[in-house]
Amino acid sequence: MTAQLAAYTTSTGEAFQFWVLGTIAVIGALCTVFMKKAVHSALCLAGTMIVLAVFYLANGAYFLGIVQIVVYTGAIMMLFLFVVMLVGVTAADSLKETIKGQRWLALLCGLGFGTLLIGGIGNASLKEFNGLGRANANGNVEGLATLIFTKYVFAFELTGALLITATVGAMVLTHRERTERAKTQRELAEQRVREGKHVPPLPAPGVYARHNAVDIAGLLPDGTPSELTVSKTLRDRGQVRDVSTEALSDLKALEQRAEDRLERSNSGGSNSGEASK
Amino acid sequence: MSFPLLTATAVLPALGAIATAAVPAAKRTAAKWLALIVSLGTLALAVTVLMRFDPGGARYQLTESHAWIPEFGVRYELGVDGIAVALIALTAVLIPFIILAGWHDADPLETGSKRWRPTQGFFALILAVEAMVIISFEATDVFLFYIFFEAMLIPMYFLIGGFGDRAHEHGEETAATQRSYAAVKFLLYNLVGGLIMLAAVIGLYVVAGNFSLTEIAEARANGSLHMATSTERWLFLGFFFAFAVKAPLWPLHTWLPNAMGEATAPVAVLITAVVDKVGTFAMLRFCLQLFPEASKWATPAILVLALISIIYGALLAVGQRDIKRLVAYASISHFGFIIMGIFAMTSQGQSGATLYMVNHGISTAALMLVAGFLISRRGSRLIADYGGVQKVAPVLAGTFLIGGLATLSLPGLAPFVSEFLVLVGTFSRYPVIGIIATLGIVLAALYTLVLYQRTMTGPVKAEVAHMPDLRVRELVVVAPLVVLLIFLGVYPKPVTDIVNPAVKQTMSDVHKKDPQPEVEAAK
Amino acid sequence: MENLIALLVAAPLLGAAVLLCGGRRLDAVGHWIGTAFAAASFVLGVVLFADMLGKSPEHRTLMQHLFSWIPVEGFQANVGFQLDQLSMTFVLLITGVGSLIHVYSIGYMEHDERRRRFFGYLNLFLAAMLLLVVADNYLLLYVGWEGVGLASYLLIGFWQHKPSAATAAKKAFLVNRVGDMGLSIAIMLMFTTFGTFAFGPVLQSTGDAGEGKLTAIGLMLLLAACGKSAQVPLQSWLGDAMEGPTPVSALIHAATMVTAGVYLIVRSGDIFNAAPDAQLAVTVVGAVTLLFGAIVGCAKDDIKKALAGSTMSQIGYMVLAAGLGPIGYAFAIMHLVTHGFFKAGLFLGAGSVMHGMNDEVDMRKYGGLRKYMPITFVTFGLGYLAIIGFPGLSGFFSKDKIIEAAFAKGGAEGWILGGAALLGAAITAFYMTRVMLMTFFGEKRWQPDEHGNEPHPHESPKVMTIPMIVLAVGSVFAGAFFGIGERFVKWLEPVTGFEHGHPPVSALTVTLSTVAVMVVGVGFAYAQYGRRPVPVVAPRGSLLTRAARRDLLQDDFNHVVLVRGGEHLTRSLVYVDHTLVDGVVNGTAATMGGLSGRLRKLQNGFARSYAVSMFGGAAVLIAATLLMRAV
Amino acid sequence: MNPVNYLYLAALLFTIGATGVLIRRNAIVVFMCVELMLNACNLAFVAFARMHGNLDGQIIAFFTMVVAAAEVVVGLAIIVSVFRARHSASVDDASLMKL
Repeated sequence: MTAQLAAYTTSTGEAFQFWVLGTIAVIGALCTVFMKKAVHSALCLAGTMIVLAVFYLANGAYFLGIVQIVVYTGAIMMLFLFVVMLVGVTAADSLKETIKGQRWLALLCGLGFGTLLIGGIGNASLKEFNGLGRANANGNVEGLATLIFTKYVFAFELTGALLITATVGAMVLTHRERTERAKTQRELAEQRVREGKHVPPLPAPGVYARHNAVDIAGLLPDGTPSELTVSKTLRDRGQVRDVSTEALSDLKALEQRAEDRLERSNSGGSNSGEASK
Repeated sequence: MSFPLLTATAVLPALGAIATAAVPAAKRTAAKWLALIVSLGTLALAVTVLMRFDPGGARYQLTESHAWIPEFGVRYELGVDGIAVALIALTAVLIPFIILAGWHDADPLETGSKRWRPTQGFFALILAVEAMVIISFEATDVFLFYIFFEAMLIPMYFLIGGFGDRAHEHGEETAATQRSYAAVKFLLYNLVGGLIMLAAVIGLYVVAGNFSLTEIAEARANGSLHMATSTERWLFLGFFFAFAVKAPLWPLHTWLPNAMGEATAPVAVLITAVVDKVGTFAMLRFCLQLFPEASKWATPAILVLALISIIYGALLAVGQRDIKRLVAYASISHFGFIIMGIFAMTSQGQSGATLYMVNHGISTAALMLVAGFLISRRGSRLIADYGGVQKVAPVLAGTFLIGGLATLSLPGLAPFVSEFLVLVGTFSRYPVIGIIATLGIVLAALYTLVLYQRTMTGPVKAEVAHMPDLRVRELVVVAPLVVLLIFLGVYPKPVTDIVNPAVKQTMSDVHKKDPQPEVEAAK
Repeated sequence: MENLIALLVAAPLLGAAVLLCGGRRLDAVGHWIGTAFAAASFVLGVVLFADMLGKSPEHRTLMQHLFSWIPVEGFQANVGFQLDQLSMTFVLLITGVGSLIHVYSIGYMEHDERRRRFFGYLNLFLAAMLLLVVADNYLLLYVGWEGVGLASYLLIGFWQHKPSAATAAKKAFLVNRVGDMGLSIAIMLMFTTFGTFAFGPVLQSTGDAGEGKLTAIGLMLLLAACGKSAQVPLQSWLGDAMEGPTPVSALIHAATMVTAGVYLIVRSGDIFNAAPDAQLAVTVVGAVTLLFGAIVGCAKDDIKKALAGSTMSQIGYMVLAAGLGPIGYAFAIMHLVTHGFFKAGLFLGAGSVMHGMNDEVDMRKYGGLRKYMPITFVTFGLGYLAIIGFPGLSGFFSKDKIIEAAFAKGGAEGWILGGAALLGAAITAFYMTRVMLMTFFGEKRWQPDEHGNEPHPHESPKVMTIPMIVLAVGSVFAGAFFGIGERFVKWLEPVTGFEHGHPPVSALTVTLSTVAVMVVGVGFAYAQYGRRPVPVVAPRGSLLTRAARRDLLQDDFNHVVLVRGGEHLTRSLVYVDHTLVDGVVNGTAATMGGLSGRLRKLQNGFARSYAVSMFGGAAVLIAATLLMRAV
Repeated sequence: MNPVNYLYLAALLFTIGATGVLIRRNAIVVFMCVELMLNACNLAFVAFARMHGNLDGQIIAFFTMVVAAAEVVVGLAIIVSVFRARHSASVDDASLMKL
């Protein structure tokens, strides 16, 4: 009777867990798609994956739940983060669409696909849930192991080969053979001279002593900021702080203050003078 | 299990093609000799087939049958009747001459030319074509036939597009453009035909449940396989379309002048004398046997088209300024005769058509190869660039004249026999068409003699004044063809004896009897 | 004995093969080889003739079956020979005159570097012509028929470095092909009517076939005869054919080949006998041509072309006679034989004149040659007397009989045909006298040519004059030999049949009027050309003269209608093929190209766009699956 | 609650992932979205395993994970090398197929 029941419904606890964590998972997924920065996307995805791990556990897939956390959230997502760091922030991060009609088509297709998929599931007769009680009787890991090493042994061996190949492939793809000697500092300097641009080192960021932070562009004599002074990554991220106006107003304030002080001294002087007069 | 002679006949040139292609580039001459020897070996095998074939025996002989794709009932089935034997022999006879005539056609050009010409490839491709043509003649499985019917296009495409005449009157750039245009046109025309045929082949499978020509034909004959009239007609049209493109029948002919004009003369011979024959052969073997009722239904229309081909091709040949295109249009006219003979549905017509296939192969080969020798000497295909060659190179002119006379069906040369049989066969059933077709012989005389007059006679032009006469190699090519033309013109009995029983069979397939002479009918 | 027939044909054929394939090393002896083979053939002919004479008239036919040529279901063509009196006559004429002309050519072609080839062609011609006359069925006859056409083509165009010769050769072959078309249709008709085309079965079963069919066959045979024998409307090639060397004109275009049409009609006599309409057409063609040729002959200044016109006219007589049925067949052949002698003699004479006159052919530049070349003058003169029908010479006997037979046709037809023939005789006398007077009489009119070479007329060598003498003897005595006692008629009767014609007036009256019109014709010619000097430059002449000079405008008609029209037709067809037939295909290709150009824009190279289409496709697939399940 | 809801959730996540693939230009994010889709499938497999009462679904999910891991490794390697060559991780920049 209970088994029967378990087939159709779940415990209230699980229902509660589903609705709460399910919401989080969907939000996480949406954030993955719509977050501007790749790091944020990665973090949101990691969150969704952890939620999914919990769902696996709830569905009796204990081994998979743990693997999900260890392999996916632990290994794969970290790999993503490394690559994000390696690649840095690029203009590709922008959510602005460049292909005409792409976004609308994508949303339309997504909507249609989703509707159809959900409609399809709704239509299917998925009433009977047998539950994993019997299958997990000897323990989930043991059950899986039995299957993997008997029925799916060939597939399993193949995945081994696949992983090895993937590893080797990744190495081949990312490894860059140096075919020529690296240029020395001197040679680089000479090249710069030959090309005739930026003979001296790139100008330093920062304006005056007050703002020497790397994200603040140096100002040209007319007061406009020079992009050259800020690193490319910051520029792509749009994290350059333009202080030209601020600096000008600061300057003005400084002059004002100096004047004030001078005036004060003047006026003080005059005052005193007056006073003395 | 006896020795698979038919397979061997097709496999030998195929292996030869591979071997020739594998010869290292430096040993160009060795590749040529290899190709020649292989083609002669194939000829020997074909002669064996001819010997082993018993004209009075079963319809299909030397048969071989193995399962190939059992899921679809596709079998590797070979067998030859008299018509196929004659055409296999023709192919095997012509290929050595084609190879020998094209001995220097694929040599690397002088330094400074950008064109790359792989010599081995040229000969390997010719052998590949030979293998495919031979197996097309042998296949009695519709699917097997279809595969090689289509596969032939690949080597032909490269032969047309890759190897043009050494010199061209419009310069190398234009020549390359025109060549690739011709090759693509050839490919597209034949592919379209082939695809429509593929649809019909599948349709046939759906209706009949297997691909075996013999089984289907037998089932058709004894009534166990019924086809709706419209189904039969559609399937017939599907098959016929492909064959009419290949043959080629007006108005599907325009690829032939381009292809023959741009290809070297030996390749042009390969196209018109060998490859195109598969089209007319297939009409006789597949259209008539598989769809006898539809064939009879379509006969009037086809005869009219064939008649148009005859007259139209001849008239256009008269108007050509290019030697090779002229021969191409003449071939269109001759193919009109062949198709007319097939669909006249008389013994004389069909025997004549089969004989015509053989004779046309030989006569066109003679004319075209000599024309090729002529063109290679002067570097131009334009008729106007020649004049007075007879005075300078009498043997070349003489053989050219004999080739021309064969083309205009002079009695005493082989094509006359076949042309007359076709005309008689057509006339006895369709007098008006027969009489109009007879006009073709006048037009044939016109274009041939105009060609001869403009190129060979008259004052000697300065450019041809030092033209050498035929060389030994060229003479070796032409002389046997001329001898064959005369021999088969005087004594065609060896061929007709082989062909007659097969034609009799075909006539009974379509349930047609020859019309009775009036005098006997009156009695 | 039968086996000799094949040898008869084979000998010259072998000669041709040897000479044409032999190459340069035979150059020195080629002409002797050619002549030897021709002579061998003649000897064989004589042997066969002697044998034939030894048998009774009904059993003189020899048959030889060689081999089965085209054996096809329901269609049996054999290579077989039939030698009867008719064929025998031709064999002797062909080999006899042929051998003489071979001998003559040895001298005539002496300075031609391609003499060996010339003899090869002559041998080829002999073989084809012999095949034509000894074949036992129409298809084999057709082989010979086209074979002589080929030989004629090769020989007319022998000096093919001259464009005019090459063109004339082509024209001859083409016009002949039109006639050949007639013959092939006739054979096809025979096949559908009788199921065979061997002489024996066809000619014996004419009674079983309908008259319509027979008339059709007859008309087609007539078309063939018109082509080969240069009868109106296919006569235009013969004049141009004179471009060939003169021995060729003598042998092929006067004595033998052009008479093949007459042979064909006489051979097919049974068919014509059963088809009176076809017979009438034959007589009409003959009568028209005999006048046409005669008129043309009057106007030509080229000696060979004048003789060609005469040939046309004389063959017109033969065709006319052949069209009269059994009353005329024998006379047609008799005139053919005598004509063979005197016309060949005339041509050889003309050749001899040209030989001595630096190949000048314009009679207006001759004059007074009788002093310079007496033998030629005498032989030519005898030929001349023979052709105009001077009493006692051969032409008199044969032509008179034909005129008689024409009158004997009876009714209005008889009067018209007879009248035409009589008128023809008068004109013949006129133009031949003209030729004679312009060439051999009067003052010398030749001048140095542009290179300053003045002709030095001289008699030809013996090798040329002897054949001329032999032929002249033939022209004098053949007629009398054949005609007296109806020897020739009796000889041919078993083959062609014979009926005595009954002219509405007595035979003597006809003969006398023939002689009378001949005298009138000669008188006219003398008045015009003998009594006053002949101008070197041709006067403008009357409208008829000018038209006759241009072959009565028939060539112009051909040129405008057939040549020009044909050129326009082929050119426009080339255009149509290029733009329309090819255009439809190329247009389809262009449309497809344009369409795919549009479709190509969808392939923008952005992976995400492709992903959208994949995703959309997946959605559509799901929708389709659901729909299928729902249905 | 009916466990079918897991399937709905899986469908939803899958669709979101797919839409993300189409919308984002950064190849790394596109990859993440692909991972999201794979995970959604895994959830469905696990739910199906529960439904049918056997472990085959879980096995498939397990294999998916393995394959996904391999794919990520190779894919990221490709992204890195493309980035090195073209200094861009935008999928739109790799449009050489465009005519």
